[in-house]
This record gives sequence, structure tokens and C-alpha cells, in this order.
Amino acid sequence: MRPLSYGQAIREAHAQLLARDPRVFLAGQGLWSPWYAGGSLDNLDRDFGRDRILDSPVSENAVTGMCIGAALAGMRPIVFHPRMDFMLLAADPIINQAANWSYLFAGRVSVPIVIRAVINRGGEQGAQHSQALHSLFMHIPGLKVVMPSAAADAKGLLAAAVADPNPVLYIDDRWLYDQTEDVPEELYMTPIGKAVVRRRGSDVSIVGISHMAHLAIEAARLLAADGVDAEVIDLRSLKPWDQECVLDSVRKTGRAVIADSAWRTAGASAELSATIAAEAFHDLIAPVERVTLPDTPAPTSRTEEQAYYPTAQDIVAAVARTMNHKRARQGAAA
Amino acid sequence: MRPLSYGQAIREAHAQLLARDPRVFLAGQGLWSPWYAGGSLDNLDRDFGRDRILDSPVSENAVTGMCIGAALAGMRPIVFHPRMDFMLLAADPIINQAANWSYLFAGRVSVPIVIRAVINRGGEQGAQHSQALHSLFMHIPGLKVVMPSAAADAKGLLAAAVADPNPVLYIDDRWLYDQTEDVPEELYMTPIGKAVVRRRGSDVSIVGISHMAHLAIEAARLLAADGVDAEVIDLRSLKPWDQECVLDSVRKTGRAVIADSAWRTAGASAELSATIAAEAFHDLIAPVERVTLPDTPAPTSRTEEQAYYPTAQDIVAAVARTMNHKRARQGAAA
Amino acid sequence: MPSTSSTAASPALVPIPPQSPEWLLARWWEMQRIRRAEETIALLVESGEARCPCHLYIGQEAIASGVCAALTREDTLWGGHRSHGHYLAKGGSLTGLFAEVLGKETGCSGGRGGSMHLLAEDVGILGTVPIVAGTVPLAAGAALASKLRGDGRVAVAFFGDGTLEEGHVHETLNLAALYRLPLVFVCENNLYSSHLHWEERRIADNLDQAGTFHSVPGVRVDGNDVESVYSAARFAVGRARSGLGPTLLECRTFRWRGHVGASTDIDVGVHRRGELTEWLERDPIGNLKARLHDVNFAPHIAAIDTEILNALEQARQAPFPPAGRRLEHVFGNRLPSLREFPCDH
Amino acid sequence: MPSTSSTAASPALVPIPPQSPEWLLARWWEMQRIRRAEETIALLVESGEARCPCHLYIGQEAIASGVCAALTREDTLWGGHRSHGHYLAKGGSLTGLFAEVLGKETGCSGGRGGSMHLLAEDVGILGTVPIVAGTVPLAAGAALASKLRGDGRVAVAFFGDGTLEEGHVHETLNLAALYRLPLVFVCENNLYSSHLHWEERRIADNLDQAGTFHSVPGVRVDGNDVESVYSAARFAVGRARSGLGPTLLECRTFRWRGHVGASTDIDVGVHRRGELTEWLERDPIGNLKARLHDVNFAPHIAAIDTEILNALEQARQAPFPPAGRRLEHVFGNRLPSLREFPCDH
Ligand SMILES: Cc1ncc(C[n+]2csc(CCOP(=O)(O)OP(=O)(O)O)c2C)c(N)n1
Ligand SMILES: Cc1ncc(C[n+]2csc(CCOP(=O)(O)OP(=O)(O)O)c2C)c(N)n1
Ligand SMILES: [Mg+2]
Ligand SMILES: [Mg+2]
Repeated sequence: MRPLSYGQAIREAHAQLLARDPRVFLAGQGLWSPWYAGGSLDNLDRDFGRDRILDSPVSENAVTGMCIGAALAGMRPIVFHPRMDFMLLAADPIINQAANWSYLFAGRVSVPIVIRAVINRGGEQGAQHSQALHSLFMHIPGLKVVMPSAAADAKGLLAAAVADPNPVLYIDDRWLYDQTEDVPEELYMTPIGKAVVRRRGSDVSIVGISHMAHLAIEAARLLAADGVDAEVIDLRSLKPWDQECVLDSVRKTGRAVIADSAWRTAGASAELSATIAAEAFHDLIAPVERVTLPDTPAPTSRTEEQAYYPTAQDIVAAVARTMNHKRARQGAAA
Repeated sequence: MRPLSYGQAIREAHAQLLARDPRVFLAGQGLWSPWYAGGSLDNLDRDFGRDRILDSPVSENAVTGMCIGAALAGMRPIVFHPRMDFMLLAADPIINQAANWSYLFAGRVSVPIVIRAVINRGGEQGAQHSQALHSLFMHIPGLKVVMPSAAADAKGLLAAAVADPNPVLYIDDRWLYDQTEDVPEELYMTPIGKAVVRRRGSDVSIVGISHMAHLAIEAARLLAADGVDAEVIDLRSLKPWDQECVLDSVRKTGRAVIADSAWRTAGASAELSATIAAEAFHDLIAPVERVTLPDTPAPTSRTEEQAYYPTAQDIVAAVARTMNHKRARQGAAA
Repeated sequence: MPSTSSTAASPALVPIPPQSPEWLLARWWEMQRIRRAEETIALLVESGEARCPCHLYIGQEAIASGVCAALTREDTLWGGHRSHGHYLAKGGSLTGLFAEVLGKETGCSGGRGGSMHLLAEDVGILGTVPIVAGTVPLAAGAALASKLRGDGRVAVAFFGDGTLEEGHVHETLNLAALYRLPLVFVCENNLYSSHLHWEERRIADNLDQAGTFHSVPGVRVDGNDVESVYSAARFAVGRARSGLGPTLLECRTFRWRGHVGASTDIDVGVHRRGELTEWLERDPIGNLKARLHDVNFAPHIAAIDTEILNALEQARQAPFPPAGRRLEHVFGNRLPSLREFPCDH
Repeated sequence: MPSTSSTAASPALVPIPPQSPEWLLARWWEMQRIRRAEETIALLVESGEARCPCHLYIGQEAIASGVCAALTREDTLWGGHRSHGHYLAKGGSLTGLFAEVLGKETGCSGGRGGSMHLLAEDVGILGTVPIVAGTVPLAAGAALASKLRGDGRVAVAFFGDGTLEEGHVHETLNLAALYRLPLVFVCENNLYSSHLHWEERRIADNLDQAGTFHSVPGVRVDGNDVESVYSAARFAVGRARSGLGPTLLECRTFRWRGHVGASTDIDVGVHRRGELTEWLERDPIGNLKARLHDVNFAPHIAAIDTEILNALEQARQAPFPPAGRRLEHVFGNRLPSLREFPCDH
């Protein structure tokens, strides 16, 4: 174990996977660039050759489709989209093709592809260069979706995604790249579909998705000062998501806040909220709160941009609402 | 007023809009075909000329983008996707372009386009020719989404969509085309964002989306025989959706069932369910039930296909679960 | 269109000596088998016994037969909505096809795909699916896999003229040229995309040049002449296998039936331009048969019909997929390749 | 690359008589103004005063200037991530640009777009947005609108060499030819797409032929010579306006700065092939200036600099968008065209 940043952990996972398995290769935009992937893929072309590290033309659809075909033909491709926004051009190969293939052919073939997409927001980039679209893919049967928030999971989930016989969307957020923690040197897998409790608490369950898991931890610290004892869950996998872990927590605390830095309507936060409200119906003391983006595109101007992204303070406020609710309804609690 | 089928009502709305407004034109696949659009666009090319009714090459992305540009340049295009599955190839122009334009430019321009997509399922067509993907678009700020279930609304919502200065997804389901009811002859608008109560009832609120609104009515009839008095809401618009209408109903009945013939996870049913559970927290006697497709692609084989699509019976069963829940919890109700 | 002509941009075709009568008979057999299978499926569609949408290949048989004759079993094949012929020519099981069209458990796709989704991985058919152009980039991926592994396989993508209107086919042409992929693009130009004649969709009749901009050479060939198709395919497959990269074949042909279903277009209200009469005379099977004077076809015809009847009977007897397993296979469960990793940390 | 050459597939260029010194001076003025604006933005980026990603146009000015000189105010213009030059040449307000780059309320996009999203509908700039190829089909739509209305406008789509790798650009080329749209495709071939040289992305150096397959004629032109660009643009615009359909111009050029930001590529670690030195000598502005011996440039330069400083000052003084209105404009509220309809029934 040694401390690695999230970006370095991704890079290490790629290097070890490439070294270990000749079927693994990468394709996508920016792979030969010194800065495109924010350090998370540096010099892989130098170390593994440009035959296996294909920096591609601006052809998101065909490059993604090509990787799907290579997966069907026995390879283990990782296709890289340096921004999730661009990946919309590959919606057809991902949703119509990769997601359906196993089912269509009754499991006789499957598509062991990793589709890596980066949420690359902030910096006044605006509406077409900021989107966090994971919820769209969460809706599609046949896709798995992982969103690590910590360096060790970033490594372990990439290995698990490559090992999985199915299409896995691996979604990382550039705001995470400098997060540093101890990461084992050897290759290992973090199981897909398992959340992790980052902080134990008894008053409220905060479920954080991707970068929001860090803000949830920060919020929990602030709340502790106010005497509120929050449990923080880092969801890690969006599909399948760890219902057991989340529901156990909510059944214990009676309150839930979902924090997702994406749009609210019909998003991941809706699914978690709906499921919790139904499955922990008797245990909930207050309505499930959702901390999300407002339902608007991303602005550019700095003032607007600052106000756009949810903060730890927003989580604190949401928790406060659930706590206040408790007081109002104390007598009625089941 | 005279009885018209849903398909005829769509056709009439198109004809009247084309006759009334020279800015209206159509582009998409199948417009010159006698059967492609299931009768809903018959002979428009003969009546309005092939300059305004463009049967296009198989180029979903560019045709959709072209219509967006025409809208920005002052036209009122209706772009037609005979299957929603194909429209995934136009995800970029719809989500990155049309949805963002007004916001990006602070409202100085907007995109008055209607994007019509048909849910065309059943008939053993399978995974790539059956999808109901409305939830994906519901997630996107800047898009409106309407899903009429009745002939009169099919006409009125098309007119409203064309009149709206924003991109409106108009989603119809081929299974509705033979639904017949009285439809006014003149052109009129059904307001976007307003649901309609199809049946008044006091025990449970069933919210049906698109074709499921009919099954909800059928279920209500079956339930009445069992002494359960169901209220049925036809949602009509998915974004914005009529929270007031739905919440008023649920606050009255204390029980809700959402019926949506689409996937469950992170879909429209999740949003409705989450919102109801939060906003009607004190009024709910039982968890919100969702009647949806299972989270699998569409099968082909007839036996599997039959079992795949939700039925009125499934709604009845969901209602029964909410009613039984009542009994178990009678004492605890707020 | 009796002769194979190469376009300006394309290298000259290596002439291939006339094929032996045995070879020609084998092609006739293959094509006749495809046609009889399609005619059988047409009857199943008409009677309602088959319910999935079926896009029949009748009239285009020489393309599948000629191209697949140039392939090995290990080469991969990718197709679209009109792929019964590709499937059979590459060696897919006849009863597997019938069973699939009837939605049976024993279908080549386990009754999950129907006519529009066929698989026979044992003979290199990695998938035919009906999203137009959907498998074209996938075929490039199989070619890339072969290139990376050096396994000598060639990938073939079959698609129609309308498919060239999808932009990602052009993206794929560029990728194929750039990476020198062992890939053959087979464009079956039957002049129509659904109800639209090519003149309603394009300015020029030049599909053989679809790859020119991207440096993919193109060859135009009479798609109703199995020898011409084979000759062009051998050329293209040879180029691919020897590392020279992709080739595009434009095979000119015509479908005899409607876009989908059993009827001719006229029945369903699409009036094509009287071309059918003309194209019926260019019957790839009848014309080949006429050249094989010495052959007594009667026993062959009977043998094919018997095979078809038996296969159909088998498919009819097969069960529908068992209830209660509808939720399976959304995810595959082939063993993870990296299972030896320690799990979690 | 001093001369304009047409490709095999393209019609011969109508020669245009040499332009007057006044015309040339006007172009120099325009280009100098663009360059100084870009250099100013570069400083704002370096100082951190501008924070949005800025893709500078320095080195390519002759293309915007030459093309826009062939347009009327009513003609529409569509661009991408590198569109400051297009915006200024078509008549967008300078202070509107600076204010937008600084995120101010008075920006041409109301502070919602930044450098990559520019609008000036009053001078026909209907939008420049950074999704590569995003506006190319949109430009075709504006052209279609003009065709349907018969309003005589031409639409121009500016895009880079990398953009031709997106399939829907090829779809658009076909649509434009098929519908004979009054559309000009302006491909600014600066040899690079981000860090990748064209040889890393394609086999052939033939972007002028991108439309050949779809019957869109192409013209290759020295993009650093404003007269050549203008001559080709007049030809293309003339074709479009007289109903002859689309044309593609490949304008050869080079960007002097990095893909994004103020630095040269070398600073950010991308080593281009020593081409910059060579291309600095082909400076479109310096070379034009050298031809105008008789002009005393000092007062012009001073006037431009003053205009720039004033515009910048105005932009700096302008307020940021007011808080609390972040949720506005997700939907537009232009009056519905059909508002006279009775509502509901
Ligand atoms: C992405 C997509 N768009 C549209 C369709 C509808 N469609 C099915 S087949 C077809 C025509 C294809 O024509 P062509 O490629 O020439 O093949 P052919 O039917 O002539 O064999 C179309 C438009 C589709 N299946 N997929
Ligand atoms: C759909 C999409 N894919 C990728 C990108 C990232 N990107 C931004 S600019 C660019 C290069 C474009 O090159 P070119 O078209 O030659 O324009 P230039 O930058 O040279 O002016 C790329 C790949 C994007 N913005 N949009
Ligand atoms: Mg065809
Ligand atoms: Mg470039």
C-alpha cells in the first residue's frame, strides 16, 4: 500500500490490466495526449504500444461500436470517452447493441466491454461540456454502471469491470482525480454492486454518488458538530446498486438523504428515493430528501456556476429538513 | 365532433397544422410510405407536397439536427422517428443541442421543434424494435415530453407541441392507434403539463402513462366489481408532469399505483413514486406501487412476449397490495 | 450488368479462372437451399405460424453464396435485418433458423431474437441485428481483434444500400482504412431502402465509391452472378488476409418480395417501377442452373426440399422457451477472465 | 500553396478580378481586429480573468474574413468551439464577445455560454457550440428553411478538419445535395484535431473531396490568403444563392496557439512537427499588409487597439448575471405561433 491519487490509481489499474491480459486494449480520444485524460492514462501508449492504445478519430459511434465488436470477438476493450457529453453520439451502440446482445442471444455471447466516461464539469465550460448522464444508462437493462469515489475503488472497480463478462460503464469525475488514499500495489477487484459505509451514524443515512460521497462525509463532519450523527454510504455502483446496504441503514436511522450531482427528475436519486420510500415505508420518519442539480443545463459564468453545483452545505440543509420533520411528527413514528 | 381513431386524429392534426401555418413541415422516415406510420400520416405528401413532407434517408442524426436548425431559423418542423429505438442515433442533436439552446443563449433563441417518436412494440420484434425510452428524455432539462393516450389529446397535444416555442417530444404508441373517441373538427390545443382524471374514485389513485392509462381504466372496472373504488389519472404529459393533479388525488385516496409500460429502474415511474412518497408523506397509507416492464430487453417468442408486457391484471394485483397494506397498518395511519 | 467492373479508385481485379462445374453446382445448391428456406418462411408468415417480422432474401442469394464461398469457417460474419441468406451460406443450421423464426427454445438465438437477430458463433456468425448499420462498426471490431491477435481471420459486414446513409458507416470506413483492418464491406445494393428508390435518397448511383474518400477501394459487381461475386470477394478477402486492409464491394441486385413480409411490394401498396419483371429474368439461381446443362437437378431439388421439410418439422416440434426464465440472460455469465484476482481488499 | 486549385470533382472556379486596395484594407482591418481581440483574450486567459475554455483563432483569420466578405447580413453562420473569428467577421459585437468570455450579463449569450457558445442573431449568427460537428446539420436546417421560404439566404457552416470524422457530417452532405440546399460547408483544415496530426487520423490528405461521394463539389483553397478564400466563397455562395446547391471549401491553414488556451502547443507538451515556424511565415495578416505598400498602418493599428481597449473596458465594467435567475431560460418564452387556437376542449 502506498498513497495514490484517484487519477494515478486509474492509470495503475490500466497498466496492470494491460500487462496481465493481452486481450485488454484501449480506444478513444486523447490517449496519446499529455493532458486529455487528466493524467489518468499518461504514457500508456509508450508502455504498451500504439497498437493497443488507439487514440481515435472523432468518431464516437463507430469507435464504441468497434470496441463492442472486438469484445464479442474475444477481446477485453476499454473504450474511453473523455467527456460523457460526447458519448451521447454512441448511444446507439451502447443502448441498442451492447446492452441487448446477451439477452438477444440467450446468453450464448456476451459483451465484455468497459465503457469509460468522464464527468468533466466546472471551469465555465457550460451546457455541452459538463453533463453527468449516468442516470440515462442506469435505466437500461443489460448495462452495469459503476461510479467509484475513492482511489482504491477506482482501481478495484476498473479491474472488476474488465473481468465482468458484461458491458460496464465506468464513470469517473475529474473533480475526484486528486483524492488520495492508500491503494494496494497488486491488482484486485472491488465487487460491482456493493456500496460501502464510510461513516457509521444513527440519525440519518446520507447516500452519496461519486463525488457527492466526499461532500457527504464533509457534511457528516459539520453535522456532528451540531450533534447530528449521520451515516454515510458511498454507493460506488449505480447498477446494480446495493439495496441491502442502503435499506439496512435507513431502517436503522429512519431518515435518508440522496446526494447526486446530476439532474433530479427521473434520475438515480429518484430511483433510490422511490425504492427507499417503498421498502422502508414503515421505518421512515421523514420524507427522503434529494440533493441534486437543479433541472437546468450547466451555466458558465462563475457566479452562476458556483451556485449550480450542490455543496456539503446543501446536504447539511437537507439533513436538517429531515431532522426537523422528525420533531414535527415524533408522535406518529411507527 | 365525430369519432376518430387515435391514428386518424394525429393525421388530422398534422393536416390542419400544415394547412394553417406555412412554417410547419415534416421530415423523417416513412412519410411517403403507405404503411410506415400506421396510417397516422397517410397522403400528407400528396396533400401538401413533397417539399414540405420530406421522406428522408436513413440518417437520424443529421435529419433531426437539420430540423433543429430549421426551427432556429424560424420554421416549425415536426421530425418523425417511426420507432423510438432509431432515435437513439439522434441523442446528440436532441440532448446536446435542442435541449440546451434556449438556456445557453439566455432565451434569445429557442427551438420550436416537435420530435415525434413512436413506441412500436409487440409482434415478436424483439429488443431493438420495442423500446419505450421516454424516461431518458424526461431526465433532460429543456425538453418537454407528452404522451397522449386518447384520440382527442393526440390531436390537441400535437397542436400544443407545435405552438410551443420549445423542443417537445411527442411520443405515441402504435397500440393506441385504433382507440376511438369523439374528436372536435377544428384545431385546438390540449395544454402541455396537465393530467386528466379519467375516473373518480376514493380508495386508490392509479396513474397511467400513455397506453397504460387504458389498462388503468380497465383495471378500475375490474376493481369496482371487487368493491375497490379506484381513481384513474391519465398523465398525458411526462415533462412537466401534473404534480398537483396527482398529489391531490393521492392525498385523497392515500394509495398510489404508477403504471408505465417501460423499464422500472430510474424511469418515469421512479420519479412519480419518489415525488409522491415525499410530497404526500403523511397521507400515504401504503407504499407507492409501480407496474412496469421487468428490467429486461423485449423478448420475441410469443409466450415470452405475452408475459413481458404489463396488463390490467397486473395493475389490479398492485392495487390489491396497496389495499392489503392498509389493513395491516390501519392503526398507524396519520 | 454481366461484367465485374472496378471503379477508378479501386485496384484492378485479379481475374479468377472460371470455376469448375462442381463448384458451380455447390453454389446452386446453396442458393436453391436459401431460396426454398425463404419460400418456406414466406408461407409460415402468410399462415401466421411465424409472427416476427421477416425480411426475405429472395433474389439476392448469389451475394451471400459468392461471398461466403470465399470465407473460412473461422472468418466472422455480421448482418442486419435481411440476413437469413447470410446465415445459411455461412453454415448456420437450417432448423436453428426455422426454430428461431417460430420463436422456439431450439432457435439459433434461443427464441429471443426471431428472424431479425441470428447467431451461430460456431461458424463465425457473431450476430445479425436490425438496427440499420448497427453491426458495421462491430464487424470492424472483430477485424481489429483479429489484427491484434494476428489470427488471420477476416470479418465481413453485409449491409444494404440504405445503410450507407448512416454516418457511422463512414466513420467505420475511415477506421478500417486507418487501422488497415482485415474487413470486407459488402453492400448489397438492391436499389431500395424500404419503399424508397435510391434516386429519392441520393444524387448519384455510385455506392462503390462510398469508401473512396477514406481510401477504402471499391468494386462494383453484378450481385446476381455468383461467380462475379465470388471473384470480387476472393480479391477483397485476399487483400484483408494479407494485411492490405479493407475493401468495399457493391453488389447490384434486387429483392423480389416486399421490404418485410411475404408479399410482393405491389400487394402492400408500394409501386416500384416495373423493375421486378426485368429482375426476375436475372434470377441468380435460374441463370446458373441454365448454365449447368449436364446436371440432372431433379434429385437435388428433391433432396433440398426434404432437408427443408425435415428441418421445419423439427422446428415445429420444438418447445417454446420455458416460462419463468424470462428474466435470464440480461447479463451474461461467462466466466470472468480475470477471476484469479483477489476480490476486494 | 499560393493558388486556388479545384479538385477533379469540382467545377472550375470562376476567376474573380483582383480586389481593390480598399477592399484589401478592409479585410486587413477585419483580420487585425480579430487577431488583436484574440491576443487580448489570450491575456485574459493567462491572467485568470477569463476562466472559460478559449480556443483561439490566431493564424486562421483569413478564412472567416474571406468567407464573410461574400455573405450578406441576413445569411446565417454556424460555428464550433473555435469561433471568435467567425463571430467578429460576421459582425458580432466586440464588447459582447469580451463580456461573454468574462461571463458577464451583457455577453452576447447573456453570460450563459462563454467563449464556446456565441450568438448574434441580429447579424445571422445563429449559434456556435463546441460539440464537434453539432452545428453542421443545424446549418443545413437553416438552409432548408431558406429554401422552403424562398428567402434567398445562404447558410454557412464553419468546422475543422477533425469534424469530418463525425459521421453525421457525411449524412448532412448527402441531405444538402439531395435537397439542393443553399449551404456552404467551410472546412478549416489546420492539420490538427486537438493533439493529433491528420496523418494519425486518416490515410489521405483529400478533405476537399469529402463531399464527392454525395455529389457535393469541393474546392481546396489557401486558407491564409484572404483573396483566394473570398474568391472560392463567392463561387460557393453564388451557387447556393442561385439554387445550385451546396459546395464544400477546404481552406488550408494552421493555428498558431495550442488547441485550447493561450499557450503554444509546445508549452502544454504537444510537440507538433516544427510546422509552426513555417506557417508563421504564411501569416495571413502580415502578408496582406506587405502587399499594401501605400498604406500608413499606424493610425489603423491604433484605432483597432483603442476599439479593443474600450470594448474590453466596457465588458469589465459590466455586471455578472444577477443571482437568483439561474433557473430561467431552460424553456424559451417566445410567443407561441399558434396562440390563437382555443385552448383545451
Ligand atoms: C437505425 C435504423 N433506422 C431505420 C430503420 C428502419 N429500417 C429497417 S430496414 C430499412 C431499410 C434499409 O435499407 P437497406 O440498407 O438498403 O437494406 P434492404 O432492406 O434493402 O436489404 C430501414 C430504413 C432501422 N431498422 N434502423
Ligand atoms: C462530439 C465531440 N467529440 C469530441 C470533442 C472534443 N474536441 C473538441 S475540439 C476537438 C478537435 C476538433 O478538431 P477540428 O475539427 O479540426 O477543429 P480545430 O480545433 O482544429 O479548429 C475535439 C476532438 C467535442 N468537443 N465534441
Ligand atoms: Mg436496399
Ligand atoms: Mg483542426
